[in-house]
Amino acid sequence: MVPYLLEGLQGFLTLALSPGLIGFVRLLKARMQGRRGPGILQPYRDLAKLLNKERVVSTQASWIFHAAPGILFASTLVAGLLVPLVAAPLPLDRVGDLVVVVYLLLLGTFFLALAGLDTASAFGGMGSSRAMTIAALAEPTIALAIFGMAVAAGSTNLGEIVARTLSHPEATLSAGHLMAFAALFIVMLAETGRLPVDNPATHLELTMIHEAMTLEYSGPYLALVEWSGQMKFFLFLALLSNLVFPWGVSVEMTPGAILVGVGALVLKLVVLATGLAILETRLSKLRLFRVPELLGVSFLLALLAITSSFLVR
Amino acid sequence: MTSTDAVIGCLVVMGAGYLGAALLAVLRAGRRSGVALVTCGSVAGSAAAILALLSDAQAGLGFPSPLPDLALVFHLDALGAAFLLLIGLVGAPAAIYSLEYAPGGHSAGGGRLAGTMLPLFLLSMSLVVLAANVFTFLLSWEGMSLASYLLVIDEGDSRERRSAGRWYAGMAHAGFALIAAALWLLGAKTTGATFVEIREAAATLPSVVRDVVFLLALSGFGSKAGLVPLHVWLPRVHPEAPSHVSALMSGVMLKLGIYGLLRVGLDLLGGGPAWWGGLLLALGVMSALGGILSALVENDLKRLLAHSSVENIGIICIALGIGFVFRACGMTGLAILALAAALYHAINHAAFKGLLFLGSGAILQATGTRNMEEMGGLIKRMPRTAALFLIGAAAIAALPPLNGFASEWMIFQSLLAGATLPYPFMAAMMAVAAGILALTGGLAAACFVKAFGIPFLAMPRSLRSAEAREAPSSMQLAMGVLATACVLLGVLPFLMAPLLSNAFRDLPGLSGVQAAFRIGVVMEAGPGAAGVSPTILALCLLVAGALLPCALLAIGAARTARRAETWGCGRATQTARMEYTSTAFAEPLRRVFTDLYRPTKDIAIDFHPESKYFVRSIQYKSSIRTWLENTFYRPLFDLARPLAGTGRLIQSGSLHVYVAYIVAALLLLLLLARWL
Amino acid sequence: MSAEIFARLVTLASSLVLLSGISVLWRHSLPAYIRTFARQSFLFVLAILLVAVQVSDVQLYVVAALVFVIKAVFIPRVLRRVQRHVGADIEVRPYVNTPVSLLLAGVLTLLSYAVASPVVNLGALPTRGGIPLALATVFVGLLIIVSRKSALTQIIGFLVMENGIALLAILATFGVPLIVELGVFLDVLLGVLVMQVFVYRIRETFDTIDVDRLKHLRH
Amino acid sequence: MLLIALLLCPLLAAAVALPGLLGPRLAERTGALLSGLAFLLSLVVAARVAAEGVVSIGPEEFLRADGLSAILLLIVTGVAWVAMQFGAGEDALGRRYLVLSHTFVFTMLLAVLINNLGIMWVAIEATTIATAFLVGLHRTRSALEASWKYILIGSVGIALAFIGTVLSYFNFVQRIGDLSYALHWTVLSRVAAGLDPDVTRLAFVFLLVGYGTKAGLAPMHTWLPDAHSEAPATISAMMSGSLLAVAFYAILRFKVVADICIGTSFTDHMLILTSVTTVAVAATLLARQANYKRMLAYSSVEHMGLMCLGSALGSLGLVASLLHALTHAASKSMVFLLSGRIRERYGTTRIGSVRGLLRSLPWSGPLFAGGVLALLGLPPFGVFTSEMLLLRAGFLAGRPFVTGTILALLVFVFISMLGHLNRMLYGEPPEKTPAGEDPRRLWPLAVNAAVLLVLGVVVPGPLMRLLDRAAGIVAP
Repeated sequence: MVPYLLEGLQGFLTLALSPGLIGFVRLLKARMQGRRGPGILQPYRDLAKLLNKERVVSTQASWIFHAAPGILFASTLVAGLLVPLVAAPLPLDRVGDLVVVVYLLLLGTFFLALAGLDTASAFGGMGSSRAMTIAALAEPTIALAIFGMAVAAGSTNLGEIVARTLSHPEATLSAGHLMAFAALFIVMLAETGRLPVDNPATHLELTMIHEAMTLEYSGPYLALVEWSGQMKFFLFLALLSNLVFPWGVSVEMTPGAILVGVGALVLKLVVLATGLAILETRLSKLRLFRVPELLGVSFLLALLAITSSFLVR
Repeated sequence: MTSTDAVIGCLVVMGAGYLGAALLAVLRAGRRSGVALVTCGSVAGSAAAILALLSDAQAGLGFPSPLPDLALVFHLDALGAAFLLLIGLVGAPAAIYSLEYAPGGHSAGGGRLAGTMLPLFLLSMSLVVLAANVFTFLLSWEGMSLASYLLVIDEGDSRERRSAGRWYAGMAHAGFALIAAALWLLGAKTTGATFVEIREAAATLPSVVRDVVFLLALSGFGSKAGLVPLHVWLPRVHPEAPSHVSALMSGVMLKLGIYGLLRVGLDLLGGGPAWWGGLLLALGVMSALGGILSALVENDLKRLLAHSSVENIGIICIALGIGFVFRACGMTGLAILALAAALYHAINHAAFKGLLFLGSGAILQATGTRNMEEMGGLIKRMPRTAALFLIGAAAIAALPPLNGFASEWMIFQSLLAGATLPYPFMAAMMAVAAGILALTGGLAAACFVKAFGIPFLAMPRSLRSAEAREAPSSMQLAMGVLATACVLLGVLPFLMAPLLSNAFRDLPGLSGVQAAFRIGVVMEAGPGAAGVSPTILALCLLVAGALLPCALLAIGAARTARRAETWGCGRATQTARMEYTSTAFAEPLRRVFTDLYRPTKDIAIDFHPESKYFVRSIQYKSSIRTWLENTFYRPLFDLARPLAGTGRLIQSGSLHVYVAYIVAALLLLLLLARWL
Repeated sequence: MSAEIFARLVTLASSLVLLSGISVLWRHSLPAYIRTFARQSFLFVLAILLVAVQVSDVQLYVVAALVFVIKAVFIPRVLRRVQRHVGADIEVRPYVNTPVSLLLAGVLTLLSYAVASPVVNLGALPTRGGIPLALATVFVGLLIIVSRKSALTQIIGFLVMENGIALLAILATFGVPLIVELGVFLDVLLGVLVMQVFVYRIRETFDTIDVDRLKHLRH
Repeated sequence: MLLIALLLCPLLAAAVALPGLLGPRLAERTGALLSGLAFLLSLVVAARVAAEGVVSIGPEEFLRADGLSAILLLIVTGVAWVAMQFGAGEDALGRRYLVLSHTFVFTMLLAVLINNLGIMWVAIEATTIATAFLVGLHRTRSALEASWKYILIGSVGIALAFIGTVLSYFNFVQRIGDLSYALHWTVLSRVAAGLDPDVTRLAFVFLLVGYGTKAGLAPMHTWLPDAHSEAPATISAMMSGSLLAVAFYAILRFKVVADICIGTSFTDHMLILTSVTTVAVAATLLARQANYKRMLAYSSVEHMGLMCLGSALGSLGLVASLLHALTHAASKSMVFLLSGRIRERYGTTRIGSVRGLLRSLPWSGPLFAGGVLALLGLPPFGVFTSEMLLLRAGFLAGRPFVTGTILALLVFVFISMLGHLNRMLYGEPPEKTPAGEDPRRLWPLAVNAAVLLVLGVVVPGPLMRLLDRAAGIVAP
């Protein structure tokens, strides 16, 4: 298959599946809380509605406010092209590795935080400050997780990591591997603003982190920001599933294998999403200054993962 | 004309340019021509460096002197050329910038002293890199300190500037003494104390002497580079200097400390035991974390940038430390990878830190203040400066397409390669270092969101920043040059390939070694290891960014926009007091790292006389004096004060005591004479 | 005169010079100091004459005459004029009271024997017995300067030390070359004249000659 | 003939200044002219010594100029000429000042040129007497106190040196017999191998303490800050610049004899012990100093300690210490002369009450700052070169710990002196101090500045030959 068609598929999948995934998680949480909840396609309808609404821009805003949604969306989309959703050594494998993916997402958060500050509202400032704090505290865990996987695979390239785990399936049962997964899971909760760290559904100014930064956006800008958030959530789950349990990711580029890859991806995402939904219904939001302890736990888990992989080597 | 003559020609042009500019400034002749001379001097210097790197020209210049120890001998080798390029990279824009830089109303380009000292400062830095014997190195090193000291002091008289001057002079001279001791001790066995002789004699030195020399050099050069225990002068001095000089000091002078470490550690001593690298790594990690934590809670923009320089020097030293460890373990391929990463980050830091300091200078000139709490909304008044400052902020926060990311990625790869070290404990430490490096990267991103957001975005917090005017064109040109450098170094890393791969070819033990990395369109850290291509990545981002508005238009997204007041829960008007300040922005992180900051807090509540429940005013004052100063420097000063007191007892004024001293001295010496 | 008698006489003369030096430590009144110094100079002249006779060297006679004129006659008169003009006759309480001073003088003499031992057992000099005593006189002179407070007494102390050194020169080398001897006398004379001018000035400005008051210049 | 002419110049200048011969203004100018002539003559002598090694006259080389004394000649006459020329326009200090200052120069020249060690002692004692009145010239209470302390400590110290001279003579007479020119240095150094080691050791101790008092080495330095801060600027410039060096020259002369007799280890240990104490004492006293003239005096003590250290570090060390004598003389005399100008303008020597020096004295201020920076050993000036050479010699002579301690003390001195200097230079000058000055009166200092800047970058060939000859004498 022409390599760039594959990248096109990756891009399409990231764009198409992410709102659905969020819709599925919301549906599951509603059902668990005894509500009917809107359908899986509700996020698509919201995006379509927003795209056609009029943009309301604050008088204080500068060009940063206008550019931030674009940069956020573009960087998340490019990250999507790099993450091995369906096939392992992607054509763009030598362009960006795991570190690039993480830092692309950080680029998006950076500009979103700036946009939050731009509108001179207290909530925007608060959101940016808290978002950047959590992003900063999550970095060390991500680095250690990447370090652990890269030491095992010999390089930080996503293709090699997937190929390594595929060729040595017994490695996944080692304690280090599982601890790395747990650490990355906690980081995913922090980065994408899921429940124990930040309540995605709330509009209560004092508690929201991600929501506060995007308070001033409306119309197509809000659509782009929401979509990027959903894509980021989708990518994190995809990373979690494909790097730690890479079965189903097609190694040879035949159309059949690709279809199997898509199926495996959807299956893994559904499993992870249900786990997440169960977790979110049971947990309540942590106070902001307890979040560093949570991230500290994840850092410790990642560190144990690495030291065990060293000492056992 | 062989390449050697070309290099010497360029060097002569460089020297002539700087000296000519200094002369013009002394005679108060045309300032424009002075700046032009300095710029062409810097360009000539960089040209010489590039020529020396590309061709293996061994350009040497020696002035014979009757006493071999005091001869002035210069020699440009690959390592020196790399740093000479760095000086030229920041020197030219700084000179252009100084043309119209005149904050606080005093004459543009500073007085006569500042005019002469800037070219001499650049010249002495270039000579440090060219020096080939101990005397020349020490002469140009102390000349550099003196020139920068005068530039700081001449900026105008204020209490902080004088105390900053004293801090700087004291630490610089103490550092100089340590370096002098190290180098003279190193050159003790040789006749002319030239680097060539030292290199041969170094192997025969006993290992104790080699360790002592390394520790002396580490503390001497570390104090100049701003490594943690000796960095305290840096945040006090850099903000006081004129902004283009702060850019030079932070961007270039700190790197000469790194150059010194490389020159003594790897070149003259030819590498040493692994604990050298381990110590350097530990200091680097502490500097990185300490630097960024202090930068986060800083409200003075230039002081924030100075703290961030400490952080970046820490990151460079992490890479340097791993390089030393690899060198000690004989893994020379990986050693060159780590050292190249350090050099690459040094050059990148010179570019973006120079840009940020020049930007802060433009703000200082426009708003007359360095305190971020009084800035705000400058992006509307100074759009071009804002855009350039944003590029610098994004680069320093290591965001992908720019140069900060490229060098930080290489450092992460060298840390990763460190995992293959024979010592398991050292390998585990690599992981911890990677974690702390990432934490520093995250905190840097948060810090520079604040450093860009508070001054430039939202509403102006003071009258002056409301009426700020855009920086003059020469300053914008200077910033533009550095900004393009940031982008090019990031997006087209293969520009740096020739520099990075053969900058270390002259070091003993590392010459002719196949470097573990290959930088083409794709940057690969060693055979089979990870590869990244910032060029294609930037292309993808551009394409995605460009396609987006077309896609929106294609699917008929709404195009109308309406300006409205920022939503404020229905209150009447939006004022500047409602927006987030820099203290507020850093408050969550301050709370997270309280045990490191240990802020002092005192609250004064003024109750209404009638009842305790009505409060007239609450005064809350909190200050952070980094714990390091209290634990390390405070006792040092308390110890020095009584020591100075003993002097007063000796000179008590009584003649009888004085004559008694003579008699006592006579008797003591007579006793000694019997037994010596 | 046989070498034996000469050696014993020279040692006797030197010990008398030392004793008169020590008596300065014992007395308290300024005129007494001046008289003691005059007597010490006279004894020193006798010592020089002894050596001159033994060595029959014309230069020594010239030196003896010079010492007599300058040190035994002229300087005491100058000091007496200064003392009368200044009017201070009782030495203010010294730092070190008399018994301790005498004890110190004894210790210093023992010390000078220890110091001078290489000089004494070097040559078969008939006058080697007097050398440690001359050195002791020097140390006693220093002790006077350190322990006494009045400026005039300090000049006396300096002159006692000077006598000690001159005696050492005579005993050890039977007199340094004449030109050097003349230079030394010129220096001592000028030195004393300068010092007594300063004593007058100190009396005018500080209206006391107690050096203990001169403590304004410190640190 | 040359040497006699050289000696006659200051004598003539002193004679001319006697009352009744010439008017005060004319006497002053001829004095300055004659000291200029003396400087030229000493340049000629130095050139001939660099070429031939020794210039001497009189029986058994009565007046003798070799490498060592040629350098001292340059220092004494150079500093004297600059001081006289600079002082010419000063407030008329009177005839006594002229006579005594020229006699002072004569005695220093005699001490350096004479071969007879006894007469050298007499000459150095004569300098004490000549300068006693000069220190007390200002007739203030503190000037009187300073001069009394100076004359007494000076005379006591020098007397001890005479004991040393006598013991050397005794040593010579006992071991070699009474030659006619026994006290001549050339004769003494020729037969030094045959002298008795114990007596030589004893003599060297007395000489070190004696001449050390005049050279300002600790703990005999106590008179120096009082005398140098109370004396008129030209006199303290000459005392700090050349008198201390001449006294140190005397110690070097006897060190040569002692080294031949008992080897260098004894004298080196003595000199190192004294130098470390000297620099330590100067460092502690410089820390909290309130008077800028006393600060400069303590800096002289510190630099004498460095010179003393240099002489104990072999031949390269001696080259460093003599080069240090030259550069220290140039910078210290310039700074003391300018401190006279500052005291005249501000009326006080307190560092606290001198502010805004750069504004009120636009020419002397920067020169003063440059001079003090030179004294601190900063690069473009000669003191940096000599200090680096000193460090080089220190490590070459295998004494890393001593050199390390001295380096640490120098940093301590650097920090305190720079703090004092900055307090004086910056800020607003007090209202009533007039601003601005006529630079033409500062022209003599151009010589000092030239010497400092030239030596800062390169040591010229002929000077280097002279230094090598001198080093050859002291440490063959």
